[in-house]
Amino acid sequence: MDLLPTEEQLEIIGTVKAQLESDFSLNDLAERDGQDQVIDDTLWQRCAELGWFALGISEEDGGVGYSLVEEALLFEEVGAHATPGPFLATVLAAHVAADCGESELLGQILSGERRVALAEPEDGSRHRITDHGGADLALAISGSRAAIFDLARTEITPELSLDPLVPLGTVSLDSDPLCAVDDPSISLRASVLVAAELAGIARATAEQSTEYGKDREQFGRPVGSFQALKHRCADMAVRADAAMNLTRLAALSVVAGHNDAEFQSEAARVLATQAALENATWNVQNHGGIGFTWEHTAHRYVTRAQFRARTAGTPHDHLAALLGAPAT
Amino acid sequence: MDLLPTEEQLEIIGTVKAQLESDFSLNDLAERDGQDQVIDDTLWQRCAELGWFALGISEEDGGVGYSLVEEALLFEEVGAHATPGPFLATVLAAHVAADCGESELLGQILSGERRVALAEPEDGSRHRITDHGGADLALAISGSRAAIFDLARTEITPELSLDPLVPLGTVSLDSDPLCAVDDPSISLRASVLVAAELAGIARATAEQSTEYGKDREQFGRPVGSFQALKHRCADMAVRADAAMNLTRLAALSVVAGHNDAEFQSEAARVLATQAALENATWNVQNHGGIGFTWEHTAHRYVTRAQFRARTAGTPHDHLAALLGAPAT
Amino acid sequence: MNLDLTAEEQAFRDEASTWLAENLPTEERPPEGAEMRAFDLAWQRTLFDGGWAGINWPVEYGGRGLSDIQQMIWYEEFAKADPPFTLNNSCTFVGNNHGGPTLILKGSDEQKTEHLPKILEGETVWCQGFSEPGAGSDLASLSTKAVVDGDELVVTGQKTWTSYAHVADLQELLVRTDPDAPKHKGISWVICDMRSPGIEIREIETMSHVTDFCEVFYDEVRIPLTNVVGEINDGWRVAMSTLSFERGTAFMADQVELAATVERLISEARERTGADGRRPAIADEDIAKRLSMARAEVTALRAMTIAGISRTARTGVPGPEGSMIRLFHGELHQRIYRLAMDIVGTEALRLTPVDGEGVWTGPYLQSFAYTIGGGTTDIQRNIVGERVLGLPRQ
Amino acid sequence: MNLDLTAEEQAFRDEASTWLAENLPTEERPPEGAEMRAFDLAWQRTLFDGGWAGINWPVEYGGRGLSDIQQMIWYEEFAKADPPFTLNNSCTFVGNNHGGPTLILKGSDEQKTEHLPKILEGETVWCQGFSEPGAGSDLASLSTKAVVDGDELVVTGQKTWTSYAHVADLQELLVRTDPDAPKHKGISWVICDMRSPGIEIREIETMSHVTDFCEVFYDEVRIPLTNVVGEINDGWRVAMSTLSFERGTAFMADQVELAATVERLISEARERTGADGRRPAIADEDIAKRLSMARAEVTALRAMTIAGISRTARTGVPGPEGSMIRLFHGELHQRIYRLAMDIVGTEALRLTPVDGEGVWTGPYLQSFAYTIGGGTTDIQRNIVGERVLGLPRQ
Repeated sequence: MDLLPTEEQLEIIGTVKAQLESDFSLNDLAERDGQDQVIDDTLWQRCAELGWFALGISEEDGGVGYSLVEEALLFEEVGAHATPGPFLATVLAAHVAADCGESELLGQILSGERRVALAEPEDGSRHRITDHGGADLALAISGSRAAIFDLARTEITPELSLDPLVPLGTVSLDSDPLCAVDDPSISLRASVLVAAELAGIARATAEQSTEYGKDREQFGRPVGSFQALKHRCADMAVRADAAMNLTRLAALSVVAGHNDAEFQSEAARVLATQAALENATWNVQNHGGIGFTWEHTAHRYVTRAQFRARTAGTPHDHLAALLGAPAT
Repeated sequence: MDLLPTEEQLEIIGTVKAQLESDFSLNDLAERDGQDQVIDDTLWQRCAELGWFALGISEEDGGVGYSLVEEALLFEEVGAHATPGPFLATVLAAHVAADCGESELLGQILSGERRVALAEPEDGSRHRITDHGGADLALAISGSRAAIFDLARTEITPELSLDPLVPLGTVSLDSDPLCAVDDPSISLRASVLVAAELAGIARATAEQSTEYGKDREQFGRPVGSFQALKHRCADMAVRADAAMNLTRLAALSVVAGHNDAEFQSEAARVLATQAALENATWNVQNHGGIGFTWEHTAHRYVTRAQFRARTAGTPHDHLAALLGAPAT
Repeated sequence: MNLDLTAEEQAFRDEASTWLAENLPTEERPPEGAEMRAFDLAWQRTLFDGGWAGINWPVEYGGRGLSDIQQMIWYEEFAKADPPFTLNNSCTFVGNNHGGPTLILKGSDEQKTEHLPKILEGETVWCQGFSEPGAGSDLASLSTKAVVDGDELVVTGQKTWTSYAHVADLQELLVRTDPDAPKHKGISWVICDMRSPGIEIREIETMSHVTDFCEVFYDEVRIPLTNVVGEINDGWRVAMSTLSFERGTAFMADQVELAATVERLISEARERTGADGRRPAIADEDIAKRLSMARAEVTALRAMTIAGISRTARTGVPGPEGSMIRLFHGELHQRIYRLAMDIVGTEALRLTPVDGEGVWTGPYLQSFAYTIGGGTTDIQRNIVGERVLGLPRQ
Repeated sequence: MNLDLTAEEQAFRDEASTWLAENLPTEERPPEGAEMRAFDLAWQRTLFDGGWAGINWPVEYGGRGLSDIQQMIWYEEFAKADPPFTLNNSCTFVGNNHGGPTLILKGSDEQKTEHLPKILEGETVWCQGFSEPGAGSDLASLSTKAVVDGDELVVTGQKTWTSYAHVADLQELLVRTDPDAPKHKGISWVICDMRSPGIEIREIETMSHVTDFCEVFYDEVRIPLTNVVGEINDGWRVAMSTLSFERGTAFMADQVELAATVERLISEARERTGADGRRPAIADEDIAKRLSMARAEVTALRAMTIAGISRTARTGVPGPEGSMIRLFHGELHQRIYRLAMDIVGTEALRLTPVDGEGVWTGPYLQSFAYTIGGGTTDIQRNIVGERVLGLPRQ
């Protein structure tokens, strides 16, 4: 039993981090605020080449052959860097395509040729859709059913998004899906990956506040020497650590097929949601005026956390699911 | 419009305070922990002589002729000194007796000759009874109905109480009441007086923590110079101030017969409950080890707040009533 | 202790209610630029003509010389009138609530005569020049310097968080006039003409998409010495004397509006389907309890405000207790908009404007400012701990 | 990263489960005095005979030399066995988790040989003598003095918060042996025989009606110099080295038990009528959400504990991250019992014992200790902020 990443996993994390910091810097991406397509094709292609969409797909299906654990480590970094883009729907859709035996579709997704937006059922066939810029497919999950739709002849009604790097709209998905599965492991995977992204947000905001506490001086000393900020940073670190370790535990439990996999995944999702929202909110406060500016990245984590809290289910759903799940 | 006590009201407060500090010191009363009768007859008699039970009863009914406002000021001090005893039931019963025109009974209550315990309906005729030591009457309030029962031939089953100065038991009140009224002003009055007692607890615990912060030294300086404690004291002061001022506003609104009297009273009750529980809890924490000892008075406020939170209705009831009350 | 309105106060309330019904603009406030300025000044002029400008300003300076209670009554009637804009969200705020009151307290006769009428009549827009990038919470460490040269001050430096600088005529500006004195002793409070040569203004966009805030850069800006308010090097005391008024009544309008917001949110929760997709949002006890608590809290805010007014009526000057109201209000405001985010469900992801009817996500983003602007909650807690409770300084 | 148990760990789990089913006492633990001591020591002896004492102590000192994971497995199996008492609520706690481990790390061979077997075999009760009335959070400012006189120390002063002093044989005692040195440099860690002349013990009653805590007064108590553990005047380092173990595994049992408590509370909320008198308590979404969150949090506590064990397995020594677990656990423990007070309705006013099945109010009162004992949460937050995050000291 061990909850720390292996050498190999540390290497994956390192590569992902380096890539996100160089190619997905928020300062650069800020130029695309409010645009339909935030991640251009070249950048998306590069992610595909790095195997990010294929991490948890078996080698025989053309994947890298790792598991949900490594996918979760990727998503932790995606969250930590507030990286926008249809990562979640793409990774999940790859698993759906693999489940369905749709190898051509799977290949197109893994290669970055076709992008997948996320559609959340709102009312009948009406869905809230996100990250649809550049996407020709949409993944819709409802309970244990997951389906991939072709967006080709579908009209999307765009809406103003709380998060300018997460394009938002509504769409009616009336046509037959390209493929569909009834498999609870997809929603379990979604819970863990969203939890990982939220845990990453919790971690990055804790770190951002701590760094600010070391650097910024007021009243002749670093503001992090004042107990008010120091104690808030401590609380943020605890929240992040709890969310991160629980998410990793959940990923391991799902991979091992343990009885408590659902319990652990829902627990991770619930805890990471709260940790991300709390930490992102405090992070703005800790930065004072500068944290309230558009230019600073603090607000990115707030709006992203609000989105992810409502991605692949609502906080209410997950709290209820956790309370209903058998403990072991 | 003015929310500060008048000279006359300040004098009442001063007298009450002096009396509570000399005769009702918690250190003395601690000797009666767990006993059936906590306040002896002499002491009760003295309260009667000071007119405490008669403050809000009209002069023509043999009272002092003040109003609920002055009663609330009395109860604020009762809360602040964690004074035990059947004050609430006695004061309310006096109003019930006056409403019923039971002048003999009223006289006996005002003179301290007959004491009134508080009975809270639990299930049918079964009631939770408190402060029954030395009481020969019980007041039961249910909705807008308030009734006084004779305890003479009634058997009380004693129970271990969370608060050793608040005797607790169960009783069946099957007989006909001595008198009963259907008058929503009684429960309104109860809400305000309980809110006042809770606001007093919030205030006293804020003050106790602040004093400790000034006196206690650690690491070579007063602990109140550390932001962690200083900021908690500030929060406690805000909670206490909010609860106190809102309760006074509610008392005035009830006395003036304003449309928002119910709204204000329930708001005061809800807010004071939270303020008392929070402040009493933090007060223990702020005192560290010493606050956890039986000898220190900090725990008295915790258990009293837990009792008062469930006196004359539960937190759940009052939150629901407040949300349902018309705003103006 | 009493809740009675005097006959005069009651008449004032009726008069305000009637006037507002007849004179409140029905159009929304333009969100930016010259139209916004024109709208705000026109409304100020309408107020002045109706006798509602400077309600608690002394009569000798064009005010009505009425009580803080009447000021509060005005805010309450304004909120009741269901206005299409919020009262404090105006470029006339600093003139009415800060610059003006400071001149009344500390200005020379000439300064008063020149500036006060124009504030009330809606002719000038004032802005504040206090905060600096290096002096946020620690305001007194400001470094924008002013050197005396003949009968002028020559100012060089930078200010930030200056609301409405881009549409302002005048600025209340804190500058360091004695670099060698202890930090609180070398500051002066001056009136700066925003059209002076050497001033450059850059808008700051906030996380709530508001661009009313600016950075202001000063490159050898010349300001006549006659524009110093109070004594030179005594600017800290001048600023503090008005900050206590800011804590006293300036934010009363926000508090009154917040109570109306809670009632709107309760309606929203009754009408909107909740997170379970089956019942109204308010049927969820968690939501219901939080709404109920919010109701209690905004009501307590009103009680604290009345208590503050009662105290000021006795002492003449608002005490440091005003910081308790600021602290309580700022955090409560945030809690209420966070609750709104939980009530509106996935609507929480759709961006709305900051101001207006039935909008929640814009104001949610804006609510982050309420525990930062005008002194962070950390600073407010220090003030409460030290100045109200008497706890020792760090 | 893996959740696999080795074959040995799996066997250990099965063995523990079987043994507990057969050997766990069914009677409740006597709440005080000599009966309590006898019960605790008998259980320790039973553990020793069964091979369950000193699970992660080195084999050479009578332990089993197993891993922290196995230690955790043992706690988990213990909690699952539905025991009539909690594991850490024992007068053998200090010997097993603090005095013993300190001797293992820093004691002389004689000290180890004399004391370690008696701890494991259930022959001696140890208590802690660290806190003083004037030195609570600021432990290093302790003033109980010890003067060298020949080959003895002569100790005079007072300790407080000494659990089980009244039934203890030995004490780990921190004394000031050099009053002139800086406060961390003049302290020694000594083994004190609690039957020495000059010791007076007075029980302290707590707000939770527990009388296990004592004040201990020392009036020229003579302790052989051979009882000093580590170097004289180096006691602070000796104490710190074991405090890190305290943060590491000593409270793991509490954490495991807390998870079981949450499950019991969920059952309670399903079975008990809620505050509205009509539905089960759990039908109230506010209660349901808080229970759900509590479930997530105790599960996170387990994840953090496993991560801590993984880290220690690599470095050999528990890091300061253990303070994060302490902090999280203490506040979580309190939140859970406060939630219990809201679930049990008016039962919240009926006092129950601190320990046992289906009791809530006694443990609620006891829960106040969890953010005070062993360093308040303020101190824990300082440690996390400074030693884990590297924020500057005040």
